[in-house]
Amino acid sequence: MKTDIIQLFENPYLALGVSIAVIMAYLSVNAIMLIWLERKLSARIQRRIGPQRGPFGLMQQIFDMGKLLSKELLTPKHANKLLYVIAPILVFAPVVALSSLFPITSTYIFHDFNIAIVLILAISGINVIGIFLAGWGSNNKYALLGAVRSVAQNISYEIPLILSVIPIVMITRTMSLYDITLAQETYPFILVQPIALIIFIISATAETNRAPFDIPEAESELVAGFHTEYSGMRFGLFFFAEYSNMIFACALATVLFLGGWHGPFLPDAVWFFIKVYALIVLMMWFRWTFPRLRFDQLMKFAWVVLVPLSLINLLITTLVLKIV
Amino acid sequence: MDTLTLILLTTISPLACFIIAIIFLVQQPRAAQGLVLFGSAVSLLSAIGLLAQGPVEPLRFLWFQSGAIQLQFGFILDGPSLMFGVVVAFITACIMLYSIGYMAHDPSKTRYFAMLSFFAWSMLSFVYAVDLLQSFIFWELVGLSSFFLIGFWFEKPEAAGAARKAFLMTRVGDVGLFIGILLILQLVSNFDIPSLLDPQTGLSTQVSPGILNAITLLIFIGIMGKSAQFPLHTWLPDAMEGPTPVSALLHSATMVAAGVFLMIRLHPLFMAAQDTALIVLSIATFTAILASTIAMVDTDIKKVLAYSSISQLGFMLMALAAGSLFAGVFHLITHAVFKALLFLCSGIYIHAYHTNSMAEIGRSGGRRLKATTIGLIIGGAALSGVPPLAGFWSKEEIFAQLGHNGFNIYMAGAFLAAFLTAYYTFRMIFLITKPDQAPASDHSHPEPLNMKAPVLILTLGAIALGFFGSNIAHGLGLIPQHHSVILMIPTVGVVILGILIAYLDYGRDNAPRTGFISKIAPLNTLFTNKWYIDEVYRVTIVAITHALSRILHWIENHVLDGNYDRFGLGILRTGVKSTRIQGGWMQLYLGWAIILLAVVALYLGLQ
Amino acid sequence: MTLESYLLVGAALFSLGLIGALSHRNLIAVLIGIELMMNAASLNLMAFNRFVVTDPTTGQIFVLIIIGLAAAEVAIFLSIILRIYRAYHDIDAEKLTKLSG
Amino acid sequence: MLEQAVIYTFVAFVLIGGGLAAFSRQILYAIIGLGISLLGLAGLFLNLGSPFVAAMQVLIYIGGITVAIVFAMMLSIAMSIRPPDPDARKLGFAIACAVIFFGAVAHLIRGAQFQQIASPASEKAWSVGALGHALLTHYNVVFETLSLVLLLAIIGAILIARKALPKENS
Repeated sequence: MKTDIIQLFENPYLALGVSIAVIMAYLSVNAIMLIWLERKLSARIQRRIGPQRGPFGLMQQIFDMGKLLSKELLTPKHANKLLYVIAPILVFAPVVALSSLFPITSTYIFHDFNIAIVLILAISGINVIGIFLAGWGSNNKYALLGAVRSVAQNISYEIPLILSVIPIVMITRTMSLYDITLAQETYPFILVQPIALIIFIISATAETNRAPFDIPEAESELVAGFHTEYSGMRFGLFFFAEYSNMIFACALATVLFLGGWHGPFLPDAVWFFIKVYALIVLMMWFRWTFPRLRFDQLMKFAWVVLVPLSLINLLITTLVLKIV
Repeated sequence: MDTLTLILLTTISPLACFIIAIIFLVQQPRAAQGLVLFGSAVSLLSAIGLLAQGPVEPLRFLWFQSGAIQLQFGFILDGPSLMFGVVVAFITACIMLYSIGYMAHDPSKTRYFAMLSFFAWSMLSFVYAVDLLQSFIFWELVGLSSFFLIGFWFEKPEAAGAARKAFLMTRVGDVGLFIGILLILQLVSNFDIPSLLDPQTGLSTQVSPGILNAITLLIFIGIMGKSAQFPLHTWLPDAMEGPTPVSALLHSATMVAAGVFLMIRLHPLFMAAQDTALIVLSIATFTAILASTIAMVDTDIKKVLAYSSISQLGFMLMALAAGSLFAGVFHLITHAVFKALLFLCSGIYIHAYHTNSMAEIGRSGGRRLKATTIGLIIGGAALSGVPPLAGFWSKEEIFAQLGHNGFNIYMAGAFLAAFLTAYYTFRMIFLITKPDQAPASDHSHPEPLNMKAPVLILTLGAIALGFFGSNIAHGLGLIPQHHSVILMIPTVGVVILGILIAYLDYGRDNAPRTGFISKIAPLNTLFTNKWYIDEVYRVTIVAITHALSRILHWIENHVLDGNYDRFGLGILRTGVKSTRIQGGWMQLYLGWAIILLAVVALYLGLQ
Repeated sequence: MTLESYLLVGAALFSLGLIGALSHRNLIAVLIGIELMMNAASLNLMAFNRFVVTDPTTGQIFVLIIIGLAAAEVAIFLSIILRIYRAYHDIDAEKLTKLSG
Repeated sequence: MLEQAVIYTFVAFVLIGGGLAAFSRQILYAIIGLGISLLGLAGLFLNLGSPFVAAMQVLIYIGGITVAIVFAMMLSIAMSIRPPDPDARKLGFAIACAVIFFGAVAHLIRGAQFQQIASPASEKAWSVGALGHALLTHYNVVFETLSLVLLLAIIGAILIARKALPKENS
């Protein structure tokens, strides 16, 4: 039976603090590992060898990390100091705040919110503001243009993302992630909602600004996008945020479509992470396979293909649920 | 098949055909035409299947619930709807078959057939509707689809105008109907027709007679608009601008019949409201006479038939208002058959000779179209009430009913209208079959089979239908009145008189070929000008508006504007001085408003 | 916190919104002020819902409706601002004086 | 104790954000202030016992409305112009209005006697299910009307904001 970790503590705020610390630690390590994974994977795809320092090239990340940490924190002269500093935190914060909601095992969960999905969709929208502030605060043309594009893209792809989650809520009649996972005991929802999953993955790739939807930071056009002016650990935060967002989106997809912790033989948590990392590898595979889209193509794809498709999927789901 | 499947097939198949045709088959008119005909056949067969099953309990589905009000969607399957459903489906099928020939060369055939199908769907759904609001929705859809069909040739300004006129005039009536329905909702919070009509617990037991009269009168205003009763009848003759098959459909089984059918549906309510019944009876009788007199003098074959429809609708409403459900239903059904027949015949003439004038058709050799002419004569005789054709039996029933219930004055009016009916019908027949000069050239016009076949079927119907009166009565759960031979004598007498005078005026060799009415000049002028009703509208409504506007204009110029000018100048002078307060600065106003609000709140709060 | 203190916070927020709406010349700033006032109303409704009303759904539904209406209002307001900007190349409320004769 | 502190933090968020939104000349700061204020408000809603409304507040107000305002700001000139010089008279008038209003309302609140219920309603009544049920039964007309209003607003916004047709320019 499930146990709320938050109830094991006498003080819920203490529980919150502990969980945030754990999550921050996990996300940092994870980001480093993912960067390594991405480098190795891209090397394999491009028939290269990739980082070589240490066993499997793992040390390379540690060195890079050290470089980022030891760099001076530069603030551009005309930048708006406050916004410039707040922005990376705002981009990173929602992921940290929300990661505690995922039911990783069937026995211990942080807290079973009955409106977890709404909460996730609501709070994950905040990082848009962070991106915008980063672009604005740097007082740099490229950064601002990158931010504008990024905001437009994020807003557009959020709609199909939400629309692809709704069928799951309609099927399970609950918004609690734990109950949704429980409902997939016999079969994961990828079998009944494959189109929703495809839409979700595409939108999530776009939401995390990853290739082939990485227009905001298209190197050849916009230098580095909204974080052009950032350096040192502030840049590192954006980097962390990108990989944490990937983890986050993949974890959500795992819970909603792939059955969460369900799986034979292995313990719950292991299954959960196997699924999450499989999805991450898939997203990395996208990045090194597909060419980048032009900006208008990108927006058109969201509004002309994904939104109608997800609406049709929603409609069909409604009809089927009504009839069955 | 079970009842639900049948009723769904009946009502949905025309809609499905409409949607498929209008979306996918715009470029394939032949396929659209076939599809629509098929849909209509399916609809007809399932309607017959329903009739064969006999009356059953209504099917009801909850559509919407808000508080105590339940809106439902469903089908009422009692005698009138079952029988009239078959008639609608049957006539629609005939007319679609006929249209294949009539509209063969029209460029937008798909739109035509799709709209016919839409029309059939709205009318059938109206006939089977169980909920008053559902009825109203389809009632409006019937109006809408007839708007589309009357204005089918919308590039002709007359057609567009006629469509607009029909739509607006019926809308005038519908306002009344809608208010009536809302009153019912307000009073009893119930739209379910069977429970509204229930003699023990229905509407008539729950409201006072005065309110019941008001409600039924409001509903009757809607019927007046739809069934073209005086004074809302002028749209119907103008509606002849549409294609002739559309006129046939409009006049027999759908648009105008909807009004009568609503009265059939709500007949018990009208019977409970005595005053309304009397008003309906008077208006219907007057309309019957008025329309017949106009038909006496008109020369356009479609206009004559149109006015004849108005007068026959008057007959039906008379029968219903006099208390006989059976007579009304019977005449509605027989009239649907023979009026469709007459229109289809006239359509063949028009198609062949490209003229609407009866005399022209006669001169061009109308009688050479053998099948058509036979159809015209049989249909005309049925319309006049020549025994033993269909119209005779149903009209006879109406007279019997009027006499039985002691409405003697109205019966006299009905006799007058019947006499006039016989007269103008045979005037039409004689004008076509006995032209004043021999046809000029003998270029033969074929009657295409697909136009002839419906005419033949309907001719058989017009002959035979009269003998099924008792079956119809049984279908309604009533026992038909036994006809007294004594009453038949005057009925047949007026008909024969009418035919005789028509023969003397138009039929015999070297006949004067002018109606007897032309000897009475004032009446003739009155009738020829359609009782000046359109003119009356123009004079009264338009003139009143003009006069009002002139008065208002004067007031505006001298009272309001003058004072305004003076006042305004004063304001302007003060305004120039106080302009600093009114800087056009919206935020200032908002601030003052909030301050005022706070002060008022304080004042109220401190009390 | 008591009902009264929530109401006072609401009133204070409304006053701040009022200042925003009244003192700024930029239409977007005015819009922000109006949003603050609407949110003050939401806060009052939620407070009443918690402390006074027996049916706890009523106030929440009111707030949801306010949020929905605010979304509609913002959509219209912003499109008007864009239109004004296209016509005047400015969104200063005091410069939109074309209609003042 | 800690709970009280959290609530007061939220209240501080609401008021500081509101102050930022009301007084800042830089439009972007005003938007940020609005965001902070709305976030604090969402926290207060959470505290008043409705996580759902709080989440909705964040989803629609912060994720939607604030971002839309930012967008409008980017598309209009507001982004590049120097903020206009403060108009002291205007600001004074606004503050006077606000003070009068606040004074009046505060006075009324202090004087009012509210019929408070003894305890908050049961946990179940706060649930999303109860809300959804109420929306679709008792308040369904409101719900439908609101959806219509939103639809019309979308259509209206598109019509107003789209590029003017060539003939309109003449």
